[in-house]
Amino acid sequence: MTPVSRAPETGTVEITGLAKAFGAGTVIRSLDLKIAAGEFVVFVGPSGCGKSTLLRLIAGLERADSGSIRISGRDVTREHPARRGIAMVFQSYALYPHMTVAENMGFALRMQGMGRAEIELRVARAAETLQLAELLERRPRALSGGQRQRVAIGRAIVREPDVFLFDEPLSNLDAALRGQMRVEIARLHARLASTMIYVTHDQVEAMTLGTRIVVLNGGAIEQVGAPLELYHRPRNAFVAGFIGAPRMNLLAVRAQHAERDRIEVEFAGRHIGIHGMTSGVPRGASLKLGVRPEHLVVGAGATATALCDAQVALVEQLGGEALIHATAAGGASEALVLKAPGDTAVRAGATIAVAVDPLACHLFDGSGRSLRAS
Amino acid sequence: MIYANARSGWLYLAPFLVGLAVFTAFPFVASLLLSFSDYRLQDSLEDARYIGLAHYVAMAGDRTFHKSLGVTFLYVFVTVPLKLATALGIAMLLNFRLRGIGFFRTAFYLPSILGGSVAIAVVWRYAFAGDGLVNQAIGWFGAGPVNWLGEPGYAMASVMLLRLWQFGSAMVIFLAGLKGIPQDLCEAARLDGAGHWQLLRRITLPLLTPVIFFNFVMQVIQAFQEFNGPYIITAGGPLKSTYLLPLMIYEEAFKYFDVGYASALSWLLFLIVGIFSALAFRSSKYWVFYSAERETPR
Amino acid sequence: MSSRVSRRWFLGALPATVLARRAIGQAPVELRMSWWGGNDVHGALLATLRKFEARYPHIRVKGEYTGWVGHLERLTTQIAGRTAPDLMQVNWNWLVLFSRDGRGFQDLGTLTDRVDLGQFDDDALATCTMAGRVNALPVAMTARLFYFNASTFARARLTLPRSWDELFAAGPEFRRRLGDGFFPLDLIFPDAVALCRAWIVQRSGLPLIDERNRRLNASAADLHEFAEVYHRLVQSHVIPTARERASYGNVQQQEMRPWIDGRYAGTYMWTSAVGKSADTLSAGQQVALAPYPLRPEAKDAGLLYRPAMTFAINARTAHPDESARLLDFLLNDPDAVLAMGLRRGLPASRKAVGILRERGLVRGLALEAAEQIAALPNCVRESPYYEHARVRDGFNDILELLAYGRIDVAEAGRRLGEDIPAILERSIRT
Amino acid sequence: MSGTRAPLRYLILIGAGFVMLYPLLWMLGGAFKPNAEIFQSIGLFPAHPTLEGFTRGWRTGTEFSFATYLANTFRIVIPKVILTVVSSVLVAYGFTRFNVRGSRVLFALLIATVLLPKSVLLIPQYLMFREFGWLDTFLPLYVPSAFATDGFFVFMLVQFLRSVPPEMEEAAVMDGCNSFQVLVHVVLPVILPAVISVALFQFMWTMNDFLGPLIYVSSVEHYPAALALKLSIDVTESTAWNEILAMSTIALLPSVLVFFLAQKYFVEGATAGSVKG
Repeated sequence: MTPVSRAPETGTVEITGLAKAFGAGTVIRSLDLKIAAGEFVVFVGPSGCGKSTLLRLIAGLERADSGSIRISGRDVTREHPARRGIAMVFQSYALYPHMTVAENMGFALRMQGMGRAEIELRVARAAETLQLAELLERRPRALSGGQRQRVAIGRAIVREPDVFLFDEPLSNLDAALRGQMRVEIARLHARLASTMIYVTHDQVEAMTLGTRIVVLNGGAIEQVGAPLELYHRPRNAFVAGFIGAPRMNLLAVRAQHAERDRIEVEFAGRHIGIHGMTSGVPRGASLKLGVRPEHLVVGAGATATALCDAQVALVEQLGGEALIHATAAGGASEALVLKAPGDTAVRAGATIAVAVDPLACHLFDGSGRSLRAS
Repeated sequence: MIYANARSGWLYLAPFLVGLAVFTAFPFVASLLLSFSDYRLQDSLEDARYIGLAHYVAMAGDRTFHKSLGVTFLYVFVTVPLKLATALGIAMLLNFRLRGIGFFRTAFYLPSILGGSVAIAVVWRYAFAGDGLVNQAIGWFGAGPVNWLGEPGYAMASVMLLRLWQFGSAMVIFLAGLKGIPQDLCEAARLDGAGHWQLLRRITLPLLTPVIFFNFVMQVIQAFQEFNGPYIITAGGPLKSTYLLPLMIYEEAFKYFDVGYASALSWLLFLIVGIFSALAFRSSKYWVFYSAERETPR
Repeated sequence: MSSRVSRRWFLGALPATVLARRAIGQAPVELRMSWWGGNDVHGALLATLRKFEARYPHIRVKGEYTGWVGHLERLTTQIAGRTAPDLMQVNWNWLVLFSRDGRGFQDLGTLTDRVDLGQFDDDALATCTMAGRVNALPVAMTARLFYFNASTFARARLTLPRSWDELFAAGPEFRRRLGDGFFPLDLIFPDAVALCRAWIVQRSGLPLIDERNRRLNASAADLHEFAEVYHRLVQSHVIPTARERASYGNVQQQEMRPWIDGRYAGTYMWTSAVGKSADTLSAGQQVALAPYPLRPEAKDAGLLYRPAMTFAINARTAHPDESARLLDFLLNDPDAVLAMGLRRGLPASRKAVGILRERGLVRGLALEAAEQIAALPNCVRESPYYEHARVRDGFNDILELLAYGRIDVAEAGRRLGEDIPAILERSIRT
Repeated sequence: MSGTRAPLRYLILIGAGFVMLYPLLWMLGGAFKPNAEIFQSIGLFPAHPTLEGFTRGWRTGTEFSFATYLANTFRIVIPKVILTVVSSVLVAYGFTRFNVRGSRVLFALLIATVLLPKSVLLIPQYLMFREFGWLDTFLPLYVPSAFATDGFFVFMLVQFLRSVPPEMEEAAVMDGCNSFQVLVHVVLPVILPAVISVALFQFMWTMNDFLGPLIYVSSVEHYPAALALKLSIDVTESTAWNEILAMSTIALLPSVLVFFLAQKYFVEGATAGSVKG
């Protein structure tokens, strides 16, 4: 399916001052977001953070209390879902059980009053791209989870919407199928070059699929940015902890002194200097030192500075790499997770020296804000 | 999903509102007023004399009414649970693709088709007469003949058995409910190693609660309004042991022509069944699971 | 849609009626008539209506008939809604319900030019007169008499009982000679109440119900005897126990196996209804009328002599004359009388009896019954309230309690003295 | 079906089936017995079978054949079933899919209409329909059903509508349906077993309704079968029970047929595969 040439604004999404409250439930507090045409934006965040509600607001399945939504340059805030130029793939596929795959996929076009011949053409084309050609006459009951998901996607493709909406589409699939479908969706985006908004709680999907990621928490945007930007330059402890698996270690440290862009902190009796930080941190302030497991090294590395000794509690062997769960010695006794090569000799019960690459360190103040100089 | 715009909501409810105003309101109000007046069927409606709560006071002293109320409660508390259990049990059995399942499903449903038809009278009397079918059957098991229709206790049993015999309607509703449960839910549970019993307890029953609740409330209401069984088979006898309240109400109105008293009895029955239904609805919050109740405007 | 039969009838009758109506030039009249009955009665009355329409071409009569089940419900609803038919078949005890003041139905006394009241003897007319107005005409008079299964009595080598003592004696004889399952008489509670009433009235010579004072014309001793008679009937094996009788369910006597095969060998039944019981007896068995038992120096036979059923004209009918003409036709016209025959018992109209007698149709049980009634002392006219549903059920309930041993004879006598007057108080409205 | 389970299941079904059907088989047998034999022999099979019950029963003791009465029954049943299904579905949809202010009170009123026994409403209803001028017509028997006056059916459909998974309807909205199109294209097919049950029950109950026609239909040529069946039951005449059983069997056939045909909707899973988890 070759990408269709479109007017410049087609596929753009502009949200301004959007707010929505369900009595005591999830609340979207005055949210602003701009999505350019062709982007693959992923809404990610813990459950209950409002990411599905935001998607449903864009879809029109929820009505905003205030603020506006513009799609392809048109204000659709009060518009019926079908007239917003969007299509949605549901978490539970939501296929019509009494219709065949072909009827499911063609239903929306039938509602628009399109001719039978053209519907059949577009359905056949979509089925081709999703390897559903021989399943067209079957009922959903006779399909596997993966096939059903592809029919749900086919149903969206056929409508050639300006924007695709995905509501955690892979959460019901088993791990292997999920990986395969992730690749298919990425390839779909590449081929259609349509704007896609994708909701997931799985940050691996977020990192692999998203051109940009919107991290949501408590109905507000924590940070918006490219995957690697969020990985390397989290604006606060929440984003730092959410992006990257396994989670970033956050160690309680005390600030010693700060010069221009370098802050020296004390952890388990040792002093570590961290560059690229803003100044203005009072002495003795308690901060959080953020280090990703993959940036911790057992023993001493060339560029690493010693951090602390640690008592190993458990080693998780993942084949290509291993996760070492240890507890820092010295006063703090905080939990530490290190990522080590698969063939590491470290065994549970041993005491290891832990070193860290200072350039890969993050510092967060008491309220969780990153101290990195932007 | 729930649509927010009430306007088209009123449109969908319109038939009911018209029906309420045009066809239901007057008879309901009229019968309520009649329950406070002395009106005999042979007089014209204008001669109805207002007598306040006299009928309701008279009930306190009416021995036949006490007997009838007691017998009605016994009838309801025995037949409703038994009928629901049988209907659900057989519905579960019939929910599989077995060869000849269509025949069995029809066989179990046929009796409830008879409803109040006159054929039941002949069939049931023949079945429960002194030398009838049932006594023959229990004879094979060596038990002596039972005086089903002559002994007060057994007469009630035969009337109850008629209601149980007609569990087909409740069964059909359960079948329809079972069809509502998505097959893959059961498949998923079975994959998790759910045995027949866990499947029933964890998946089927919870998802069936809306239908179970409906059947329960409707069976209670219908049991309280049971008329055909006692009217046709035992005429309320012997010794008023099967004189269910609806039968007494019918006789007060059309045999003794005392429409006022019949109306009062009916509104008391209305109150009793109303309380039962209210309790059932109130309790439903704790055990009935509705999967469609998500709030979505449009 | 209407089947072959009715179409032929319609085509056949059309030319005649259209011509006739134009000829006489009277305005066409549509009458509605309601009755209940079985298939035979429906057939007879429908044929009669067609003959009436042929006789009076300007009148069409629409029959609105049902079985007994449900008829009262419909009629009362129609009366309450002022949509009752012009001519109605009415039970004798309904007159006191629908026409206490005599105005519930048309006063036939004002229509004597259309309907010949002279054919009915005075006490028959008296039973249908309310507050001086003749509200209805009896189709036939009836009374409860003793009928027995002659074949079973022959097997027992017993003559039919001729007195109360012979009746009581027949019980033990039946058990000894034929076995426990055999009884000379079969009574359901209403029959038993009627029999016990006859026993009391034969001594008192008064109607059991004193309508004006809303009490019973019976002393405490009488009422004790009332219960005692029933008790003796059961104890001496004359009638089956209530439990055994009820084991057959709420079923009519003529459909009960023990009656059909002759084990229950007698009944105290209305002359107008005994036919159905006689018909269902299995082959070779025969019903015979027994002499009416009378207590020594009985003042009256206590016969419960009253109309089997009556016809009345709607008080608000738009066509009183035509309705009266139809009423007279039904009871006095040869065509109608021959069509109905003895189905409803011996007709009350002397002319009708004459018509049937000429053709030798007055025979069998109907004739014997009429002769027996004529020969008996029969001056007591029981109050219609005796057959009021609540009064009747009052008596039945007390006998049932006695039959099931919930109360003894003495208590039953006391209950009769208390409960029945209370019911009369509640039911009789001035 | 695992090996051991099937025979056991069949055993229970056959046993229970026999108990359920035996009285009906006796009734069928009775229809072929001469009248006298019905109360003599208690066997299932007629000693000397005869079609007298059917032939004389069909002719009935009236001017019309049983065909007339069956036709009348259908003139009442067909409109009543259609009107009931349509109005009940619309009203139930209104109750479950819209938050209308005061709908809880209305729903309570709906349930209330089911609670009061019919016998007491008969007189006031009769007087009301007299004012409408509908007496001796079929109108009072089916017109009210067009306004969801049978609360039982609305309540039943409400329960079924409440257990339909919401995602499907949301998908239909996304596909451009307004609320009515969602009802027709998505909701109805899914709750079809329930809708079929409504039609089935209303068909059955209307076939057996005696009191309604008794009061509202006075001319014999308009009698439905339920009324015609009791035409010959009388006090002063012996009843031809074999004719009644024969005609009851015939009156029963349409209901049996409808149920047997409707079964298809109770077999294959209507909502299977639509929603996962």
